[in-house]
Amino acid sequence: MSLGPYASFIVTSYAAAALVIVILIGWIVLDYRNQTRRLRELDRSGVTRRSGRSAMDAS
Amino acid sequence: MSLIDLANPTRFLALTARVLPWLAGATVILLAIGLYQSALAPDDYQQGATVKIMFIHVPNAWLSMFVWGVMSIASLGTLVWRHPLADVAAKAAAPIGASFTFLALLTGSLWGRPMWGTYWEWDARLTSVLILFLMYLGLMALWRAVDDPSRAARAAAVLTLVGAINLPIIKFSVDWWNTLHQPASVMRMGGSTLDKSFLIPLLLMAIAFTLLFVTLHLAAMRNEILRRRVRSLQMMQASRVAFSSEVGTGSRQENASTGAA
Amino acid sequence: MSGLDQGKMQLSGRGVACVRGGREVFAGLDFAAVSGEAVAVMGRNGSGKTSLLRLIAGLLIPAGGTIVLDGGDAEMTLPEQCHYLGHRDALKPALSVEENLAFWADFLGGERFDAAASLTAVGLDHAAHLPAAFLSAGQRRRLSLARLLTVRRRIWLLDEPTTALDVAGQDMFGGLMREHLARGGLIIAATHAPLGIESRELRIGGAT
Amino acid sequence: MTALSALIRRDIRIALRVGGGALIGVLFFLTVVVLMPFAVGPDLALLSRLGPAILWLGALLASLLTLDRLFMADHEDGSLDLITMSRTPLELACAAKALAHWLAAGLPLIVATPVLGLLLNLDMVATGAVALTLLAGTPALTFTGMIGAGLAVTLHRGGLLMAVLVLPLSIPVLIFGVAASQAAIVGPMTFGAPFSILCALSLVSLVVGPFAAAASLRHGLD
Repeated sequence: MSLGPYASFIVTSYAAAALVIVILIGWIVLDYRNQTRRLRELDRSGVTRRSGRSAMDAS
Repeated sequence: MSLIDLANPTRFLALTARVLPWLAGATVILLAIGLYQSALAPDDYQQGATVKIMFIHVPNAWLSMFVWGVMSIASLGTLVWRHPLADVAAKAAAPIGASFTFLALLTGSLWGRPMWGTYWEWDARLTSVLILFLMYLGLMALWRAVDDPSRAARAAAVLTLVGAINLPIIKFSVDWWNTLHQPASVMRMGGSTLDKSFLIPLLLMAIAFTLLFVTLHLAAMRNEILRRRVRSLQMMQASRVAFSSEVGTGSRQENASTGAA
Repeated sequence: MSGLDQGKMQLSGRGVACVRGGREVFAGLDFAAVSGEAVAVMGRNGSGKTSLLRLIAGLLIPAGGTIVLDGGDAEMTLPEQCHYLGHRDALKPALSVEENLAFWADFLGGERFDAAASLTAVGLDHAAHLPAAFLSAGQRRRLSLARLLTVRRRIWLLDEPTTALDVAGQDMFGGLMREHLARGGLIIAATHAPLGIESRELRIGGAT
Repeated sequence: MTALSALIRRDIRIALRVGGGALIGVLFFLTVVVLMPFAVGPDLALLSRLGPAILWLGALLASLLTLDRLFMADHEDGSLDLITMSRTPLELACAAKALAHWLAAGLPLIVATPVLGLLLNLDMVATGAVALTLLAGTPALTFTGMIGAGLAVTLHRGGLLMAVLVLPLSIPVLIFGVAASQAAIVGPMTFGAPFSILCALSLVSLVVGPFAAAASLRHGLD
């Protein structure tokens, strides 16, 4: 597979797409860890939810 | 799964946990096949190998509009049914949609560079995508500007729907503005005229990217639900502390026991 | 700093006049307060209680008369030796309880005391990491009080300090004020309700 | 010194958190610049000629319009009272607040300039010249705009009135900023002359701004 005279543009676009998607995935994974960690901390400090349903309505 | 199952955040979380690995797996497999097919695709007689950029530009351009559509439906959910899960869906979609729109812009300008000689041409299609990108950023700024998520959700929902109505008008105006100044657009992207050897990898990539969006969106929605849970728990913690200190003990055990009640 | 906890100190005003928006709020006001003493400024609405505090704090310029502090730190102006607790809390909702307090401690400077201990004293220790946006009005007031404890100033100017505080909060605050007076501090408080500690009354604008 | 760095850190932190406006300025800059071609047409040669002017106007509006809340927020929540009373001179506190604002809202504009230069068909040299002049000139804008922000507190009114008061004051910065970037791109002037005047304007405003803002804040107290 030869990419012709504009190979760098093709490679750059695929690389950029990969990079942006990896950043997106990384952000989502880190955010998930962050939120679960904070939930655990709150759990340890004794704050519990009244029920599963009300957590989102409370805000 | 019924709609009622989905409507409950806790059940939604459970469902997400079950579905996510499968979705991620399917995305990876489809993406691999799509990339393989794109690599095999022949060169275009006019554009040469640069046509390969199309295989990732078009899916991203498609998603930039599709995600706005998803947000518009979620916004209807926010405004009509006032369902918090709709808020969550709309908020989680915005940064993902903005990323895809950014990629559409970037790959579009890289695709155009060999043809135009510059990275950016005020081409009708790309310009419309740029405006869409700005609207995504504005929407994200709106989400960030308001502290109370349910209040932000209503404002963002109105903006999303207004955007959805306005986007075709903007597209039309930009097209008109563009033809006024330069008669022919250089970029060729008509779906029907495409050869089958391009169409199959393109479709595969489009489906793979859509699956990727669904996966990321579900994961981001889960994060958002957890974030709101943290927020409401923190608010409970704040009010609980005042209570315990008024009693005069201020001990953690006290908190735990009143919390269980 | 060494002379801060001993030595008598007197804050006095002579013939103080205040004009706001072209209207004379009060004139010819004389007052005096010595260290270890609390003065409760009383008067109906609009009699200039807040204005008097802001005059002492240097936030308003007197239309006449003088306000002097004898026995304070000679190197500092009067406002620099005062804590002012106004109607507004000077809190940023985006920052956490801790960050809010730490900022004022850093910015106001001078003799510092443990921020965590102050938060415990006002009953906010468990909320230290929470954003100030989550606090209720009473809790915001408590956080402002923590500022008075973290940064030591001898003169406290308090504007309706007990509003938004519940009964337990008022008790706690009474204890803090007593401690402050025992350390040789001086309190001037504008108030409608009884202050909760023994105090001398200064009635302004009451006659008319 | 700890007092000032604490103030700077606090302001930057607030600007970057939820509800802060640090990145909205960049978004505004982006939007204004993108709007221009719709008015002047997509002619790349024309756009690259107008480029420095468009970028400078965008940056000017973006950095001035985000300034009107510089003191207003602190005034509304009572922080300004405490800042006025403190041992830190009000002039220095004002300068610290302006510096924090520039770091949070002004620097991102300069970072965004190369991307916008691409949209306006500016080449590397031109983009570099505009970015450099913005780096030298935006402090002047922030510190001049700070005077308006101080007046906004005195007058209990922000927004457009402030823009009307401050925009005329920023004309010299605009003139020499655009002149320096044009000189770097097309000549015939040397880049150095207008650029050093631009730097001088920045230095003057670094001195004048805090004093004027502090004066108007002091007189605005009530």
